[in-house]
Amino acid sequence: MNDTLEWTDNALLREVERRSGASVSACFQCHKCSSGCPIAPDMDLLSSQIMRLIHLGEKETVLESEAIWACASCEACTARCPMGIDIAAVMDTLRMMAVERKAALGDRRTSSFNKAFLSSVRWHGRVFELGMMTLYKLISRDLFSDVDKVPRMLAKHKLTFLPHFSRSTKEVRLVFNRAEEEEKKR
Amino acid sequence: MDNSPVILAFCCHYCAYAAADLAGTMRLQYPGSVRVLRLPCTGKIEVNYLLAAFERGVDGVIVAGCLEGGCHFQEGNLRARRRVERAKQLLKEIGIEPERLEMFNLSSAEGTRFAEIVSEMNQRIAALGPSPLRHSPEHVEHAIEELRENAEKAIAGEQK
Amino acid sequence: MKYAFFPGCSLESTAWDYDKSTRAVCKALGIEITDVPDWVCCGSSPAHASNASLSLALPALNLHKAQTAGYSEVLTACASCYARLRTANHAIRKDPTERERAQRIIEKPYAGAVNVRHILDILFNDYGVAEIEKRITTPLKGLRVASYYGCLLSRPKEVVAFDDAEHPVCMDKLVKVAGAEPVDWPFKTECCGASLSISKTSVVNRLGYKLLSMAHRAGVECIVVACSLCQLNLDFRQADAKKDQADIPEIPVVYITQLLGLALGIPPKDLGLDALMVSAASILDRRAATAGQAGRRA
Amino acid sequence: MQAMTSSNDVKAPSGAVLVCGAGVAGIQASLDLSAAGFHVYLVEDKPAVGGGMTRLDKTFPTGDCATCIISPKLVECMRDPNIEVLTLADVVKLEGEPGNFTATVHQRPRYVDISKCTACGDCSKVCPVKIKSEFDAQLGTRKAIDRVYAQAAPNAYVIMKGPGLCIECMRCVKACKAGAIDHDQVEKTLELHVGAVVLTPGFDAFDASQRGEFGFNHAKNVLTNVQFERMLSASGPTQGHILRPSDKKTPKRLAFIQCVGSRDTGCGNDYCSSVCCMAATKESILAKEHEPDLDITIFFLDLRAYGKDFERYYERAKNEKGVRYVRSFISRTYEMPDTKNVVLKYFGSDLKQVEEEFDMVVLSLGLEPSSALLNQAQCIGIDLNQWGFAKTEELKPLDTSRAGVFVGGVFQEPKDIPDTVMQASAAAARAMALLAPARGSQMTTKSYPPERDVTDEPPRIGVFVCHCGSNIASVVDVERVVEYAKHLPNVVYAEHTVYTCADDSQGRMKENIVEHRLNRVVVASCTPRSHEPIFRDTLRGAGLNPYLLEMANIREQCSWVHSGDAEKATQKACELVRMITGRIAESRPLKDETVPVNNAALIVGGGIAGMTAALALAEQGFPVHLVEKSGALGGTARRIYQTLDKADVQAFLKDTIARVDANPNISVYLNASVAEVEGHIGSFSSKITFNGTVRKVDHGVVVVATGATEHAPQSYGYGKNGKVLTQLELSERLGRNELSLPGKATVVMIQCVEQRNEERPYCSRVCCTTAVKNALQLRERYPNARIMVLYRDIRTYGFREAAYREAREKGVLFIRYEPEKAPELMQNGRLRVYEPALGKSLEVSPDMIVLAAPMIPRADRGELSDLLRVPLNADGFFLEAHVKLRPVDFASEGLFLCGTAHAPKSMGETISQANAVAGRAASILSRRAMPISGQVAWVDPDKCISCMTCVHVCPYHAPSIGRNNKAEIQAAVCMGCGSCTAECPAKAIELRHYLDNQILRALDHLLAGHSTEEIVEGDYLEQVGIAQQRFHKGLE
Ligand SMILES: Cc1cc2nc3c(=O)[nH]c(=O)nc-3n(C[C@H](O)[C@H](O)[C@H](O)COP(=O)(O)OP(=O)(O)OC[C@H]3O[C@@H](n4cnc5c(N)ncnc54)[C@H](O)[C@@H]3O)c2cc1C
Ligand SMILES: Cc1cc2nc3c(=O)[nH]c(=O)nc-3n(C[C@H](O)[C@H](O)[C@H](O)COP(=O)(O)OP(=O)(O)OC[C@H]3O[C@@H](n4cnc5c(N)ncnc54)[C@H](O)[C@@H]3O)c2cc1C
Ligand code: SF4
Ligand code: SF4
Ligand code: SF4
Ligand code: SF4
Ligand code: SF4
Ligand code: SF4
Ligand code: SF4
Ligand code: SF4
Repeated sequence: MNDTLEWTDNALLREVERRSGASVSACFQCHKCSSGCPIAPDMDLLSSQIMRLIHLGEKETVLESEAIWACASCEACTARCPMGIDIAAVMDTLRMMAVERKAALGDRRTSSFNKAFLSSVRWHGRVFELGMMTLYKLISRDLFSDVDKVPRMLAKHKLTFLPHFSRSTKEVRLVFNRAEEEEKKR
Repeated sequence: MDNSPVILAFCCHYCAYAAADLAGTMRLQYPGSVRVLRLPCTGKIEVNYLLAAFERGVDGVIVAGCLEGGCHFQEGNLRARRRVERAKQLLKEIGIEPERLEMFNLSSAEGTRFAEIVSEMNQRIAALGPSPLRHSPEHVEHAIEELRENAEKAIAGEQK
Repeated sequence: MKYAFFPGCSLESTAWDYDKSTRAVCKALGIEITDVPDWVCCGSSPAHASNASLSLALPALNLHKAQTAGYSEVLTACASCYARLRTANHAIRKDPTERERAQRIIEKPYAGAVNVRHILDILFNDYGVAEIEKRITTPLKGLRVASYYGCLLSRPKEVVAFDDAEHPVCMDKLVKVAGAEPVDWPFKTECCGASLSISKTSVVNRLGYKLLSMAHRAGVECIVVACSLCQLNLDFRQADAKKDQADIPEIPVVYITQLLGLALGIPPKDLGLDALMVSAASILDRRAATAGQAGRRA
Repeated sequence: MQAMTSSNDVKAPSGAVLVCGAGVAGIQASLDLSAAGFHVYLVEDKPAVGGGMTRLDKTFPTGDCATCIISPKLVECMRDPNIEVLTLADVVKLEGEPGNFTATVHQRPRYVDISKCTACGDCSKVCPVKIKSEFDAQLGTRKAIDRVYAQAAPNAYVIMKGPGLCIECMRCVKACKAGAIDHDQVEKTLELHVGAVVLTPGFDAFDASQRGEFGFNHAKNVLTNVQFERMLSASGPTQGHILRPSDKKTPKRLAFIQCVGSRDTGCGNDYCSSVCCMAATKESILAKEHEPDLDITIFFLDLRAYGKDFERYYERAKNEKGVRYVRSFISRTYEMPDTKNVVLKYFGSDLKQVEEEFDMVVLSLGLEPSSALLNQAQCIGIDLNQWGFAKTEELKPLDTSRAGVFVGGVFQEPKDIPDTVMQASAAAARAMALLAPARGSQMTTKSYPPERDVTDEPPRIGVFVCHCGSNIASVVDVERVVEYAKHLPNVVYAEHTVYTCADDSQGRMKENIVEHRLNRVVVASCTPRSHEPIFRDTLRGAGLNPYLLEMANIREQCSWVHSGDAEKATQKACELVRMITGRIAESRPLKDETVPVNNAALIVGGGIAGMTAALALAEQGFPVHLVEKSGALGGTARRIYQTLDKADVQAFLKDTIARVDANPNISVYLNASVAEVEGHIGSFSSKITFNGTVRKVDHGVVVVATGATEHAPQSYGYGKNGKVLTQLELSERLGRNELSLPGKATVVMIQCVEQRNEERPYCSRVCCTTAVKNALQLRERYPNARIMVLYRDIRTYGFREAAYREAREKGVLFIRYEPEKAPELMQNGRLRVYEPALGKSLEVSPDMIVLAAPMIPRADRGELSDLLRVPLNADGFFLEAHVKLRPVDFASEGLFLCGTAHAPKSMGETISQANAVAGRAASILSRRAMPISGQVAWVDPDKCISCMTCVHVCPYHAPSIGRNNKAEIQAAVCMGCGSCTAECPAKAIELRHYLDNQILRALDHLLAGHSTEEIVEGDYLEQVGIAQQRFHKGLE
C-alpha cells in the first residue's frame, strides 16, 4: 500500500457492489466486522479497512492482499454488520476478481486448494481426497504441510487410495461446463 | 421521657425532606433521635437558628440541602454551607464541639443516604455525650407546663 | 419419518464415523433414511469461493434428484453440505433470476420445493427430546460436555439457523437427554477455520487451540460437534493445535450422533469411535460406570 | 380578552384537551394547558405516571437528580383540579374534528380503589407472589400487589393479574384496613369530549435480545443501560451500589457498548437514538463518583455530544474523570465460564484487533417508539414514519397528519429531557391556539365560605392524629399522643381518626373547627409534601386561612422508620406534635395576592423564533410587539433555501412574514431596539426606539429571540481564497443557483472548523446535518463530482442519520480526522488528511472547500443581557432558568427565551422552542391577574439600613432599593426561598410563613427553656451502633 492514498473515483466501489450485491458504500467504519473476525490476527488488512480501501478505489491494494484469502467465510461479520453489508460476499467477490485479474495472488494456497477440489469433483462427481490433496500440493507448491498426517488418516480409514465415483460424472461435467459459461455472462 | 440525644435536622423542602420521606417509604430504620424541621430552602438557615437550637439544648444539628449545583433556588445551599461554617466557628469559641453541627447534601432519591446521615450523626453525638446546655426532661416538661398556663391565662383573659 | 439422506463427500471419507453413527442413531430411533440416488458433491466452499453458478447448480442438481426420487425433505449431517444446499435452495426460492440460472445449468425444472434439513434439526425439532429420552438406556451421567455448533449451522441466520443464531441450545438439550451435563461456554458459534483446514493450517491450529483451551477453562471432558469439518479441525489437528502449549489435556471431540448413540446403547464400534484421533475412552468409562444401574432400570 | 362561548353551541370548540402518555412530556403539556385555562384528561398506559425519566438516576448534562426534577411536577399534576389523570388507560377511538373530538378510552382495572388506598403497603406484605420488577428492569422484585416504585404517583397500589401473577388468594383483601381492594373491578369505557389531542407516548427501550451477539440474557454481567440506571439510583434495587449480578461484587473494569439497536439497519432502526452517547457519558461519571477506582471504557461510533453544554460534559468525562473512549463497535461478548468476566474484542488504535477483559458490560440501548401506541396509531388516525414514530415535517414539528392532534417528546423523534420538555410545552401551545376561544370554559373552580378573621384571637389549636390504618397506629400509641397533645399550650381540642384524609374525616374536621372555634389546626399524619394541599383545602372549606395549618410527619419520619421501638416512636410523635404546636401558635393568616396582568408580549428579535412565537401568541388573541434590529424580518433563515426533507424554506419564510404582517395583533418594529425595560411579571413597561423615535409599550412578558450568527473562520485561507466558503454560504449559493463547478469537481467539506476546541468548547449542532444536506444537493446537481466530508464525529442525531446513510450510498465519502492531525491545505493547493483507520494520508486537489464554521452568539448580546438582567453562559448564549425544569424560562419570572439565542439548533427545533415560549407565556397572559404566593419576603423599612445585600443575594432580582432609599421586595418576583432574610445584616427581612418567631418557637417547644441549671447525663449507650447496615435487595 502506498503511503499516500489518492481518492480516484467510485468505480471500484460500484463494481464490487454490483457483483457482491452488498452495499459497501453504506459502511460507516464502525469496525464491528474487524473486531469480530476470528481470522483478524492472521490478516494483513482487516475487513473494515478493506471496505475503506474499496471506498477509496484502491483496487490493487485490495486485490493483492492476503486477507481476502485468509477469510474463512464464517460470516460473523455479515451476521452482525449494523449496515447489513454482506462482507463475506464482498470477500468472495474480491477473491474472484483477484483470480480473474491473473496477476500474482496475495496468497495462492486457498485458490490452489479450490482448484484442486473442484477438479476432483469435475472428474469424479465427488471429492477424491487423496488425489485432491496431491493435486493441491502440486499447484500450491505447499508440498510439506500435513504430509505427516497422511499415514494416520489412512490408518483411521479417513483417506482411501481409490476414488469414490458418483454415477452421474458425465452430468456433472456438463454442469461444470454450463456453469462456467454462465459465469462469463455475468 | 428518657435521656437519649436529641438531634434537630433542618431540611430543605425539595431534596432533603423528600429524601427523609423516601427513607420512610423504603422502611429503612434509623435512630429515633432526629427531629426534622422543614424549610423552603437551606438558604433560609440563619446562624441564629443554629445557635438558638444549641442554646435550647439540642445535642446536635443537621443541615440538609440539595446536592451542590442542584439547589431549586439556584445557590441557597451554597450560602447555607458558608453559614454553617460560621456557626461552627462560633460554637468552638463558646466551647461547644463544632462537630455537633454538620451540613449534608443529598438528592430526593437518596432515602438511604438520609438514614445513613442520621445514623452517622447519632453515633458522633453519642460519642460526644450530651450537650453541655442540655436540660433534664423534667425541666422541659415543667417549662411546657408554664407555657401552657400562660396560654390558658391569655385565653381566659380574652374570654372575659 | 422418512428422509432422503445426502451424505456428502466427507462422510464418505474423512468423516466415515459420522456417517456410520448417523445411520446407527437413525436406525435406533426409527428414522428412515435413504441416500439421494447418484448424489454428487455439493461444491462446498471452493465452488462458493470461485464460481457462484457452480455453487448454485451442484446443490440444485442433488435436490432435484431427491425430488425425483419422491422426497420432500433432504437430510444432511455435514454442516458444510447443509449450508451449501440450503443457501442454493434459498436463492432458488427467493430469486427468480437465480432460479432460472440454476435450471439452465442443470437443465432440470427444479424450483426449490425440497426442504434441506440438518440432523440436529431433525433430532431436536422433528423427533423431539421427549421421544429420545424414552429410548435412552445408558445415560452418560456427569459427563461435562461443551456443544460446539461452529459457524455453518448458525450463519447466515436467515438461511441456515433453526435455533438461536448467537446462543444455540438444541445440541445442549440433546446432550442433556443423553444424561450428560451440558456446559455453557462462550465459543459455541466461533469459527474453527473450517474451509482453511488444508490451505492454512497455522490459522486452523491457532483457532483450534483457542477453542480447546476455552473448553478446558469451562471444565469440560468432551466436545460434541455436528459438522465434519469442525471434528477434523479439533480432533485430527488437536495435537498440532496444542503443540506449543502443553497446558490442556486431551479432549475427545465426538459427533453428537456418537454421543447420543452411546446413550442409546449402541456399541461403540457401530458408532465409529475407533476413528477418533483423541481416544474417547474417558466417555466410555463414564458409560460403563452408569451402565449397570441404567441397565437394571431398563 | 377571552371569548367565553356558551356550552349549548355545538360548533364551539371544547375547552378540554386529551393528553396521551404521562411521561415528562405529557405532564409538562398538561400543566401548561391547565395553567392556561384548559381542562386536561391525561391518559397513561401504566399504573403510574412519570414515564422513562422516573427510572433514571441523575440526568446529563447538569447531573440533576431525575427524581428531584420530576417529583414536584408529578405532585403538582396529581393535585391540579383541572388535570384528570387516567392510569391504565388506552385511547381506542378518536372521532370528530379539530375543536370537537370524541375520544373513547378504555381503562383497565387496577383492582385497588385509588381514592381509598393510603399506600400503607400492608397488602404487599402478605402477598405471597413475588415477581420481577418491570420498573427495576428485572433487577429487583415486587409483589403481585405493589406500587410501581417508591415515589409513584398516583400513590396507590395496583394488582398485576395474568399468568404467573396474582393467584387470587385474597390475603391482600383481608390485610387492607382501608377496604381499598376490589378483585372484581372490570374495564371501564369512557367517552371524552375534547377539542384537541396532544400525543406524548414516549419510548420503549430496544429489546436487547434482538441483537443476541451482545449476550444480554445470557452473560450474567451484561446489563442494559436502563438496568444500570436503576443500579445507580439510590432508590434502586442495589441502593445505588454498582454490583455485578453474578457475584454481587464491585466491578473494576466496566465497558459500555454504544448504538445497540440504533443506527442499525439490521434490526430496522437506522436512526440515532440521540441520547445514549450522553447517557453513557453521564452513567460513567456517576459510576466514577460511586466507585473512583472503576476503569471505564466506552466503545462508540461517533460521540454525539451536540446539545447545549454537552461537549464540555464529554470533555470532563474524558479528561477529569478518566473515562476511556474507544472508537470501535464490538462484535460480540464472550462470557468467561469460570470468572463470568466478559471478553471484548475491538479495533485498536494500532489498527489491529485487540482483546480485553471486563468485569461488567453495559449496553446502550436505543429508544424505540412506544409499542403501546403503535397499536393505537390507527385508532387515533395519525400516520407514522418508517420507524413507527409520529410522522411530522421538519418545519411543522408539532403537527401530526391529523389536524387537531399534536405531538411532543420522544414519540416525535428521540430526544433528551430538555428538548422533550420544550416540545411538550410547544405541542400544548398548538392546542391552545386551536382552542383559544374556549379557554376557561371547562375549568373547575371551587368556591369557599368567607374567611374568618382570626388576627386578634389568641391561638386555639386543634390536633388531629391519624392512625393511617395501622401504618401509624401499629407502632405509635396514637391515643397517648392525643392525650399528650391535649395538655400542650394553646391546644383546645385533640382527637384521633383512622384515616384523617378520608372524606368523612374531613367533614368532621370542619365541624370540629366550627364547634371548638379552632383557629389553628395541626394534623399529625403523613408527609405534608403530598397532604398539605388537601388539609389546607379543608381549612378553607371551614372558613380558615390555609396558612393556619401545620402537619407533623409521624408516618414517613416516625412510625415507618422506628417500627422496631414503639415506645421511642410514640415519644418522638409526641415531641413532633409539641414542636409543631409551638410553631403554629406564631402562624399568621396570609393572603395570596394577585398582580394585574397586561396581556401583551414584547418579543426581541424577528427571526424564525421571534416570528413563530409572535404568531403563536397573536393567534391566541394576545397583542405582540415584535422588535427587529435589522431592516427585515427573517434572520438567518433568509440564507437557507431547503430543509433536509426538501421543504422550500424561502416560501415558508415568505408565508410566515406575510402572516406576521397581516396579523392585527402584531406590531412590527423594524430597525428598532429595546432601550429600557422596567417592571415585573405581568406588568412590564419598555421603551422601543425605531426610526429615531421612542415608543413606550406595556406588556406582561418578554421574549428574547435574538438568534446567533456564523463565525467567519480564519483558517484554510477563508476570505482570501475564492475556493473556500462556509456551509451557510454554500447553502445560499445552492439555493440561488449561483454555483459553477466543473462536472467532475472535487469538493471537500471540513467539519468542526474552529469549534469544539479550547476557544469554543461547544458543538454547533446543525453543521453536520447541513453538510449532509448540502452534499446531497451537490450530488444531485453534479452526479460526477467527488464529494468528500472530513469530520471528527458525524452528529446526525435522530432521523438525520438516514440522510447520512443516503449520502454515503450516493457515493459521498466521509473521512474522519483527528483534531491533532487536522486536514492541511498545502501550498500547491492540494489538501492532505490523515485517515486514521488506515494509518495513511490521503491527498486530493479540491475545486471547492466548504467549512463548517461555528454558530456564535451575537456580538451585542451583552447589552440585552444587562438591560433585562438575564444571564449568559460561558459561551455567550442566554442562560435558561433550569436546563430541565424550565428550559424556555429565564430565572426571573415572565421572561422567556427561544431560538439560537438560547443555543445552536435547527429551524425545526427553533420552531418548537418558540411555540413552547408561547405556551408558557400564555399561562401568564391569559389571566387578568397573576396569583402570587403569600409565602414571600418582606422588608421592614424601619430596620433596613439600605446596604443592598438583599439586592445582591436574591437570585431572582426581587429586591430593589425603593423610593425612600429602603429596600423593597416585589412580591410578584420573589420565589420565597428566604436567602435574603438570612443574609440581611439588619435583620430587616422576614419570610412570611417562615417567620423567625415561628421557627424559634418551634425550637422552644422542642427543648423548652433557656436556663442551664439542670444538666443531665444522657444514657446514650443503647443508641450507639444501631445504625442500619446498608442492605442490598435481591439481585437475581
Ligand atoms: C437509559 C437512559 C438514560 C437517559 N438519560 C437521560 C439523561 O440523563 N438526560 C436526559 O435529558 N435524557 C435522558 N434520557 C432520555 C429521557 O428518558 C427521555 O428524553 C424522556 O424520558 C422522554 O420523555 P417522554 O415523556 O417523551 O417519554 P416517556 O418518558 O417514555 O413517557 C411516555 C409515557 O407515555 C406512556 N404511554 C406510552 N404509550 C401510551 C399509550 N399508547 N397510551 C397512554 N400512555 C402511553 C408511557 O407509559 C410513559 O409513561 C435517557 C434515556 C434512557 C433510556
Ligand atoms: C451557519 C448556520 C447554518 C445553519 N444551517 C441550518 C440548516 O441548514 N438547517 C436548519 O434547519 N437550520 C440551520 N441553521 C439554524 C437556523 O438558522 C436557526 O435555527 C434559525 O434560523 C434561528 O432563528 P432565530 O430566530 O433564533 O435566530 P435568527 O435567525 O438569528 O434571528 C434573530 C433575529 O433577531 C435580530 N436581533 C438580534 N439582536 C437583536 C436585538 N438586540 N434587538 C432586536 N433584534 C435583534 C436579528 O437581526 C435577527 O433578525 C443554521 C444556523 C447557522 C448560524
Ligand atoms: S461492520 Fe459493516 S458498517 Fe461496520 S465497518 Fe464493517 S462493513 Fe462497515
Ligand atoms: S467471513 Fe471472513 S472476514 Fe468475515 S468474519 Fe469470517 S473470516 Fe472474517
Ligand atoms: S393495604 Fe389497602 S390501603 Fe394499604 S396499600 Fe394496600 S390497597 Fe392501599
Ligand atoms: S390476591 Fe393476589 S395480590 Fe392479593 S395477596 Fe393474593 S396474590 Fe397477592
Ligand atoms: S450515536 Fe446515537 S444511537 Fe449511537 S449511542 Fe450515540 S446517541 Fe445513541
Ligand atoms: S461539524 Fe458542527 S455539528 Fe458537526 S460535530 Fe462539528 S460542531 Fe458539531
Ligand atoms: S439587606 Fe436588609 S438592610 Fe440591606 S438593603 Fe436589604 S433589607 Fe435593607
Ligand atoms: S426570599 Fe428569595 S426570592 Fe424572595 S426576595 Fe428573598 S432571596 Fe429573593
